[in-house]
Amino acid sequence: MTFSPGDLLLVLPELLVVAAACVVLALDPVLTPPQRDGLAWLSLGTLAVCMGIIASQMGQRAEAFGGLVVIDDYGCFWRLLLCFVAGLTVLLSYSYLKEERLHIGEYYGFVLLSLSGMMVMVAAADLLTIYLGTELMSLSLYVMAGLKRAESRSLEASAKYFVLGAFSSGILLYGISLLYGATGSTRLPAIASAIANQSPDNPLLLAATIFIAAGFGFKLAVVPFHMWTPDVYQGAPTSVTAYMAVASKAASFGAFLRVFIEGLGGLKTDWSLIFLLLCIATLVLGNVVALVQTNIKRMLAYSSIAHAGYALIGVVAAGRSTESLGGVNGIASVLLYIAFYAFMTFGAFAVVAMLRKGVVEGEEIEDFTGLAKRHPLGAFLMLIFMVSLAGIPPTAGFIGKFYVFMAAVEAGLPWLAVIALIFAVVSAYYYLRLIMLMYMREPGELTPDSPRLVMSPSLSIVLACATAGVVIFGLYPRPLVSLAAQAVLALK
Amino acid sequence: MTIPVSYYLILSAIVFLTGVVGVLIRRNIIAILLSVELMLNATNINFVAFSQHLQDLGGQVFVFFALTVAAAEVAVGLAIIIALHRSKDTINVEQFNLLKW
Amino acid sequence: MTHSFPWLTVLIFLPLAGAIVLCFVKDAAVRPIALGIAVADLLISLPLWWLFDASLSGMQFTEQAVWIPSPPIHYSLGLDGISLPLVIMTTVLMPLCVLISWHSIATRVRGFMALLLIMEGAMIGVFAALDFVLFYIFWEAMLIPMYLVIGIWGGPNRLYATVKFFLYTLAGSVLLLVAILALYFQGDHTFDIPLLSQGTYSTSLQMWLFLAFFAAFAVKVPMFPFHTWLPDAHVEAPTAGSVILASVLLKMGTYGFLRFSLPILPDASKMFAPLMVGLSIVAIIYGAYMALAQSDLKKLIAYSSVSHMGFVTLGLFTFNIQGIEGALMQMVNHGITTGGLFLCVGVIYERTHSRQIADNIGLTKPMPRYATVLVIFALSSIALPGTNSFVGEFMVLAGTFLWSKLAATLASLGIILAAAYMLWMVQRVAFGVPSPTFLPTLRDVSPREMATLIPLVVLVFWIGIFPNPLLTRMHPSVNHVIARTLPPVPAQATALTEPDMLTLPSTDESPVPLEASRP
Amino acid sequence: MLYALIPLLPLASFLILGLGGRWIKDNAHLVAVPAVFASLLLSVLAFIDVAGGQHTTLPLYTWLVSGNLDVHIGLYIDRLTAVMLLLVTIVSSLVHVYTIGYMHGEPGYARFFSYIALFTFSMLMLVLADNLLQLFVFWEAVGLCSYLLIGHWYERASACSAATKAFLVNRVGDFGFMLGMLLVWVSFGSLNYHAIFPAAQDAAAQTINLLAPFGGAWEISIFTLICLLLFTGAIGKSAQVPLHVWLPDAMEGPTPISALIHAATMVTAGVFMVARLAPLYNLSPSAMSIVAVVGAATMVFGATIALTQTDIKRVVAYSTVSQLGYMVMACGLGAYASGMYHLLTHGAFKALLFLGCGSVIVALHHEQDMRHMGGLKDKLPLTYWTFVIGSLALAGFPLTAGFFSKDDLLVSAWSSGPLGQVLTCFGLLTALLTAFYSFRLVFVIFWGPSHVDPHHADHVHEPSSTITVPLLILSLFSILSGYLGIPSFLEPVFSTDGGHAEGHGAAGLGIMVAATLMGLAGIAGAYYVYVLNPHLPDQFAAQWENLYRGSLNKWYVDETYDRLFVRPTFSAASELWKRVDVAVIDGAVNGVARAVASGGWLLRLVQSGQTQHYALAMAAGIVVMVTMLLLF
Amino acid sequence: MAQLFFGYFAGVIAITSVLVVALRNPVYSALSLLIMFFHVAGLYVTLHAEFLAAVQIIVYAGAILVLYLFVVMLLNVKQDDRYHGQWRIAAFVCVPLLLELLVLLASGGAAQSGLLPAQTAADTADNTLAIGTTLFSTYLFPFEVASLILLVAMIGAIILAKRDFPERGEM
Repeated sequence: MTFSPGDLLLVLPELLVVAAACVVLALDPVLTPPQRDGLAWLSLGTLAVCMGIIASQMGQRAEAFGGLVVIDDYGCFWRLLLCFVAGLTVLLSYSYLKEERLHIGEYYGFVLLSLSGMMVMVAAADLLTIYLGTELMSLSLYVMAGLKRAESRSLEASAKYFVLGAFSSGILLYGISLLYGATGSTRLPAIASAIANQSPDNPLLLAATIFIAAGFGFKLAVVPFHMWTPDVYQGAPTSVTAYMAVASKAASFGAFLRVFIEGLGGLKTDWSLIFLLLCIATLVLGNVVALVQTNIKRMLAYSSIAHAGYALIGVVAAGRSTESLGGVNGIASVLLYIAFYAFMTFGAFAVVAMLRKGVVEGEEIEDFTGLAKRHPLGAFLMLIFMVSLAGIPPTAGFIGKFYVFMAAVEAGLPWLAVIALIFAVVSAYYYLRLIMLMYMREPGELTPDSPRLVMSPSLSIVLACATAGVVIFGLYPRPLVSLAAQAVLALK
Repeated sequence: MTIPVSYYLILSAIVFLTGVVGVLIRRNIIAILLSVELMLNATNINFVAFSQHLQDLGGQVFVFFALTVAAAEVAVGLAIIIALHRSKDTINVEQFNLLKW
Repeated sequence: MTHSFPWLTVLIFLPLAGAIVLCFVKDAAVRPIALGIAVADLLISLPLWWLFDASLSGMQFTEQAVWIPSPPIHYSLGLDGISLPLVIMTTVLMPLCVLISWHSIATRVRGFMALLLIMEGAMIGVFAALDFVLFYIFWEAMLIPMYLVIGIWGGPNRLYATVKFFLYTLAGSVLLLVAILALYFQGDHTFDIPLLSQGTYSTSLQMWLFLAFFAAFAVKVPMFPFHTWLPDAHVEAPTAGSVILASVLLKMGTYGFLRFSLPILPDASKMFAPLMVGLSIVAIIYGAYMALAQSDLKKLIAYSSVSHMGFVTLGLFTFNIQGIEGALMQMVNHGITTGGLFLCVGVIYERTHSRQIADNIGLTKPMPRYATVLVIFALSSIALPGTNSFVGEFMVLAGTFLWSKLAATLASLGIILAAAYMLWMVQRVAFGVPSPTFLPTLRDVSPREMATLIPLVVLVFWIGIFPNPLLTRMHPSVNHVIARTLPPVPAQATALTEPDMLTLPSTDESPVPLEASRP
Repeated sequence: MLYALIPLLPLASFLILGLGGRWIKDNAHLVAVPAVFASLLLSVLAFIDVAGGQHTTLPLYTWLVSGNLDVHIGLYIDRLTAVMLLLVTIVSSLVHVYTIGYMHGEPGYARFFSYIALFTFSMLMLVLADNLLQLFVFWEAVGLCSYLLIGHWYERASACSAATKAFLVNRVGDFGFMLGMLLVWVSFGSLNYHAIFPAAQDAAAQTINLLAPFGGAWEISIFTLICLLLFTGAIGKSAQVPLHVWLPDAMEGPTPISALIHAATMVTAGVFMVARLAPLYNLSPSAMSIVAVVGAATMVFGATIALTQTDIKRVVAYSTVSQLGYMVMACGLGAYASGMYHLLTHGAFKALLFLGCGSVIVALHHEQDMRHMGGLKDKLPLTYWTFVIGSLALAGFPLTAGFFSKDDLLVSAWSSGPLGQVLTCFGLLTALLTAFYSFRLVFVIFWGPSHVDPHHADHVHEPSSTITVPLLILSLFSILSGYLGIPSFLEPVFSTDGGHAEGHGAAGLGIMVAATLMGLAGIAGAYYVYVLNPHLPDQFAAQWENLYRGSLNKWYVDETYDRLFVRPTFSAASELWKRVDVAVIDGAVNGVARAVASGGWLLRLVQSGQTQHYALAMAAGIVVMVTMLLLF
Repeated sequence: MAQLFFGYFAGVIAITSVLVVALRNPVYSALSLLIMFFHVAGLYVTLHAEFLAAVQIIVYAGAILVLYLFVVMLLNVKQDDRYHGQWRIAAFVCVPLLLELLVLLASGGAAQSGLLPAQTAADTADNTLAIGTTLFSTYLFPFEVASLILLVAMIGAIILAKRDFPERGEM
C-alpha cells in the first residue's frame, strides 16, 4: 500500500509527458513566436521517447501505487496509440494553428496534459484514478475546444461540451459511488471479487452499472449520450476535433473496457444487454443522420458516433460470448477497431484541416467539390480515408469491421452483424458522396486570390502516417492483430 | 448509528435528481452549474455514507478528490461562461444554438 | 515447373504494380504502358491454358502463405477448371479495354488506366482466391475502382448510376461477409474454400447461408428482381467500364454460386433450386421483354445481359454436368459477346456521341466493317449455332431439360425473344439509311478499334466451333461440384430393398432416366 | 475423306470472299463458281458411290462432350443424302452462274457470293449431318444465310423487315425443334441418328405426361411429342401454315436467292428432316396425321392466295408454300419417297420459275408487278419458253417432271388410308388451282397487251447468257427429272414404307387421270379467263369481293399475327418496363434510399442545438436503461 | 438522536436543493446552495467525516460558491424568468427515474449488510490524520493527478477568460 520510488519508473511516460507539458507552459510566455515552434518539436520528441519507453514496458505486468495504476500490455497498447495520436495532433496543429492564426503556446501544453490524463485513464486500475484521469482529459479538452475564442462557435462548442461533460461526470460519479457502496471498494479487482461473491441481481450493482455505462457512454459518444458530439466537433478547432475524436475516444474505450471487463465482468449478462441496445441505436442514428449532413466535421462526428457503435459490437460480443475465452476476441476486436479508426479518422480530419486556407473555410462538404482537380493528392488521400471508413477492403477499416463482426458472429449474434453491415452500406453513401464531390464534380470558380492548397511538411507527415496506417494495416494487419491479442490477454 | 444506509441513498437520490432536473430546466448557465454541484454533492453524500457503513476510508478520499475536481470544473466553467458572455452578451443556454443539425 | 513459378501472384500483382508505376510516368507514356502491362498479363496467363492439367479436379498452380494467423486467413490462390476460363477471359479482355479507351478517355487518363489495372488485379484475384476472406477482399476491392470509373468518366447521369451500383452491390455483399464468418464458426474454423467445400453443415444453417450468399451473388449477377442497378450503371459507364462490368463483374456473381453455394451448401442449393430456376426463367423472359422496350443501345444490351445471365443461373441450379458446364460456357460467352457489343456501342458513341438507337441507324453503308462485327456479336448474342453462345445456351437448356422439361420450355422462349430484340436492334442500327445529321461523323472502324474487336470475333467463332477444349478443362472440376450435390449413395439401403439390383447386370443404355431428378 | 470437301469447298469460298471481299470485288465469281462446281462434281462422285445402297459415315471432329451429351460433327451419306447433295449443288451451281449476270455491278457483289457460298456450305452440312444437333446447327445456319440474303439490299426498309421476320418466324419453329431434340436426347441418350433409330424401336411404348408440372395427367406417346416438336421446326423452315408468313416476304431478297433458298433447297429442309427422321415418325401415327393435315392445309391455303397476288415473285412464292404443303402431306402420309421425289422435281422447276421471274425482272429494270407486264413473249422468247416449261411442270402437265412426281405423290397419298384419301381430294383441288395460277402468270406476263412502263419498253431484251443458260439447264431438269425413277431409288431408305409399291392399282390410275385432268382444266381455265376474256378477273373480283380481298391480303394472317403477337409483345414490353421495372422494382430501391434519407432528416431535427435537449436525451437514456433492467 | 439529526439535515438538504433549482434568481439559488452545503457538512459530521465537513465548508462554501456569486455579480445577470421549455418533458423523464432509483436503492441498501468492513476504519479517532496519511501514501498518485487537474483548470481559465486575445505573433 505504500509508495515505492520504483513505481515512478513505471509511470515514467506519464511523468515525461507532464514534465514536457510544464516546460511548454513555462517557456511559452518567454519565447518569441518563431521560437515557439520549438515547443512543438519538444512535445514531439517527448512523445517519441515515451513511445519508446512504453514499447519497452510491453510484456510485463506491474502494479504501481498500491494497485491504483497497473502497467500491463493492455494499458501499453492504448498508451502507445494515444502517444502516437498525440504526436500526430501536434504535427497537425503545427500547421493548422498557423493557418488559424492561433498562436498559443499553451496549446501544446494542453495536448500533453490531456494526453497524460488519457494515459492515466487507460493505465488505472482504480475507479478513482480513472475518474481523475477522465477529468484531467476532459478539462483540457473543454479548454481546447474553446481555444478559437474569437469565434463564438468555438466558445459555444466549449460551453456545450463543458455543461454536458460536467453533467455526465456527475452521472459517472454517482454510478461510482453506488458501485463503491455495493462492493466496498473502488479497486477493479476488489470490485470483481466482491461481485463474484454476491448475487448479481443486487439492484445497487445494476443501478451503478447503468450510471457508469451512461457516464462512459457520454465519453464514447454512444446514442443517446452522443448529442454533444456533432456540435462540439463542428465548433472546435479542427486539430482539436481530430484529437478529441480519436484520442479521447480511444482513451475512453480503454478505460471503459477495463472497468467493464476487469471490474464488472461478473455482470456481463446485464451490461451486454444494455450495450446491445445502445449499440444498435448508435449504429442506426449515427449512420442515418450522417447521411444528411452538410458540414464535413459534423458528418465526421456522426461517422465517429457510428464507429463507436461498431466498436461496441465487439463489447457486446465480449459480454455475450459463452466460451471461456470468448470475450477475448470481442475485446481484441474493439482494440483493433479503435486503432484502425484512429488512423482513418485522424487522416480525414487532417485533410479537412488542410483545406483550411485563408478564406477557404473547408468545412462545408460542398467545399470538397472538385478537390481532385485542385489538389489531387489531398483528394486521393481523402478517398483512401473515406473508403476505409466505409469499411471496404483492402483498407484497415475493413479489417477492423471484419474482426468486430467475427466477434459478433462468434458470440452468436450474426443478426447484429447483419444490422451493422446494413448500416455500413448506409454509411458508404455519405462517404461516397464526398468522393463523388471530389472526383466527379467540377470545381467552382477558382478566383485568383484563392490560395493554392499546399501541404506543409508537418501535415504531410501526418497524412503519410495516417495513410500508411490505413493502407499497410489494411494489407498486413498481422502486427497490430497480434499486439491487440497480446494486450487483451493481459486484461483477463 | 442506527440510520440505515438506504436513508442516505434515498436522500442522495433526491438531491441528485433535483440536480438533474435543474440541469434540464434552468436556462441560466450558472444555475445549471449550480445544479451540477447538487449532483456532485449527492454523490458525496453517498460516498461518505458508504464509507461510514463499510468502515472504509476510501469513500472519503474519493469525496476529497471529487471536491477538488468540482473546484477545477467550476474554474473552467466560469471562465467559459465569462468568455461566452463577452462574445454573446448572454448566458442563457437556449441562445447557444449556432451549432445544430 | 508449374509449381515453382507463382503464376497467379504475378497475374494479380503485375497489374497492381503497373497501376502504381502509372502514377509516376510521363503523360504520353501512360497509355502504352497500360497497354503493355495488360498485354503482358495476358501473355503470362496464356501458358496456363496449356499447363493446366485437364485430368485433375483439384486446384492447380496453388500458392499458399499465412496472411493472418488468427483467425487463420491465408493468402491462398489456385485455379481449377471453373476459374481458369474466367481468368483467361479477364486477361484477354483487359488489353481490349485499354485499347478502346485510348482516345475516348481524354481526361485524367492516368487515373483511368490505373483503375483499369487495379480492377484487373482484383478480378483475377476474385477468381483465383482459395481463401474465403481473400476472396471477399478482392470481391469488395472491385467496387471502388468501378465506382470511380463510372462516376468520373461516365455519362450525364453517372452520379446516380454509380451510387446505385455501389450501394446495391455493397448491400448484397455485406451479408456475404456475415455468412463467411458464420461458416467459419460452424465449420472447421477455416476459411479455406476447398476445405469448406468438403464440410457438412446442418440444413437450417445451409439455408441461412444460402440466402446470405444469394443476396451477394444475385445482386452481382444480377438476378431478377435485383437487376435495376445494371441498366443504369451500364448506360452511364464509359465503354471499358461497361465491358468490364458486363464481362467480368457479372460473372463474379455466378462464379460465386458455382464456387460457394453449390459445393458448400448442396442441400440448401437443392432446396432453393426451384426458386433459383424460377427466378432465372423470369430473368430470361423478363430481361428480354425489357430489352425490347429500350431505345438506348446500352440499356438494351444491359437488359439482354439480365436475360443471358438468367441462362447461367438456370444452368447452375440444374445440378447436372450439362447444365453447369453450359453455364460456365455461357459465362465465358457472355463475357465475350456482351463485351463485344459494348465495344461496338463504344465505337459508335465516339462518333455520334449518342447511344440512342434512333440516332445510330443505317450504319452498314458508311461503316461496313463495323456493321459486320456488330452483326456477328448480335448473332452470337442470340445464340446462333456456330457462335459461342449457342454452345452454352444449348448445354444449359439440355441440362435444364433433364431437370425439368417445363423450365426448359419456358427458358427456350427467351431464345425467341432474344432474337426479337437483337434483330430488331440490328435492323435499325445496321440496316436502313443513316441519319444525315450524323453521316459526316461515321468513319469506319480504325485499325485500333478493329484490334479490339477482332480478338473477340475470333473467340466467338473459335468457341462456337471448337468448344471441346474448353469443356475438357471443365469436366473434372464440374464433376467435383456435382458430386457434392448428389445425395449420399445409400448403397446398403439399395441392397436391402432391392436385392435384385445387385444381381442384374447393368443393361441401362440410356443413363438418363426420363423423369430426371425432379425435386 | 474426299467427300468432306463437298461442303468445305463452298466454306473456303465463303471465307475467301468474306475476308477478302474488299479486294476481290467484281471478281468474286472466279472464286465462288469453281468451288461450287467442284462440289457438284464431288457430289456426283458421292452419289455414284452410294447409289448401290450402302452408306458412308465420315466423322470429322468432336464438337462437344459433356457427360452423355456427346456430339461429333460428322458426315453421313446415303441415297437420301446423295440426291439432296445433287439437288443442292446443281441448283447452287446454276444460281451461282445466274448470279454473275443478275447481280453484276451491284456494290454487294462479293458479299452476295460469299453469302451464297456460306449458304451452300450450310445446306450441304445440313443434309450431310449424322446427328440431330448438327442438323439443327446448320438448320439455323441456313436460316442465317436466308436472313442475310433477304436483307441483302439493307437500305430497303422492307427488305430488312422481311429478313428479321424470316428469322424470327424460323426461331419460333426452331424453338420446337430444340425442345424436340432435347427430348430425343433425354429419351435415348444420344443425338446421333445411328443411335436414336435403334433405341427408338426399343422405346416405342414410352409415354410422357404433358401435364406433370401442373399435377395433371395427360399421357401421350413420347414419339408423338418428339415428332410434333421437331415438326414445329419444319413448319417454320418449310413455311407451313401457320408459320408460312415469312416466305412471301422473303421475296424482298434478290431473285437468285429466291430460287436457291426459298424454292429449291432451304425451304425443303423441313421435308428433308421429316424424311430423314422417318424411323421416328413412323412410330407415331398420330403425329404423322397431324403432319399430313398441316401439309394439306398449307397446300390449299398457299394455292388460294397465289391466285390473286400481283407481284410475280409472290405468286411463285405462294406456289412454293403450296407445293411444300404437298411434300409435307406426303411425308405425313408415310409416302416419304414421293415427298422427296416431288421435292427434287419441284426444286428444279421452281428454281426455273424463279430464275425466269428474275430474268423478266431484270429485263424490265426491276419491275415485279405483273400488272405492268404483258406481251413479253416476243421480246423474251427464251425466258418465255423456259417459263412455260416450268409452269407446265408446276401444273403437272403430262410428261413433265411435275406430272410424274405429283401423280406419284397423290397416288401414294390415296393408298395410305382414309385420311390420305380425304387429303388427296384436296390435293386434286390444289392441282387445279396450281395449274390455274401458274398459267395466269404465263398469260399475264407474256401474252396479251403490254403494260410495260414505256420508258423501258423499248430496251427490253433477253438478258445475258449467264442468266439464260441456267434457265435452259433447269428446263431440261424440269422435264427429265421425272424419268429418273427417284422414288424407287429412295425407297430402301424408308424401308418401313410399304405404300408405294401398290401405286399403280386401279385407284392409282384414277387418281392419275383425275390429277391430269385437273391440271389441264386449270390451264384451260386460265386461258379462258386471262386470254379470252380479260375482263373476267375484275368481274370475279367485284362479284366475290370478300373472297378476293381475303386472298389478295393473304387471308389477313400477317395482320392477325401483328395484332395477336407482335403488338402485344411490344406494348407489354414497354408497359412492363415502365410499370414494373421503373415503377415497382426501381421504385422500391429508390424508395428505400429515400426512406433512409428522410429518416436522417427527421432524426437530424432532434439535434436541435439546445444543450438541455441533449441532457434530456441522456437522462431519458438512463431511464430507458433502468426500466429495461427492472423489467428483465 | 441520530435520526433527529439525520432528519433535520436531510430535510434541509432536500428542501434547499429543490430551492436551488426552483428559485429563478441565480443569486437566491446560490444562497440556497450555500445553506445546503452547510447542512451537508453537518451530515458529514454525523457520519464521522470531520475532515470532509471542514473541506466542504472551506472549499465549497468558501471558494466555489463565492466564485459563483462573483461571476453572477460580474456578469450582472438579469433575473431568469422562465424555465426551459422542456420542463414538462423533463418531469416525465425525471419522475420515473426518481421512482426507479428509489426502488433500486431502497432494496439495494437493504442488501448491503453482507460486506466486510475494510482495513482502515473510517471512524478512527483522528479522521483528518487518517485521511492525510492515506492521501500521501496510498493515494499519492491520484493526488498528483488532481494537482494537474487544478493546473489545467487554472491555466485554462486564464486562457479562456482573458479579455483581449493577444495576437502575439506576426507570422
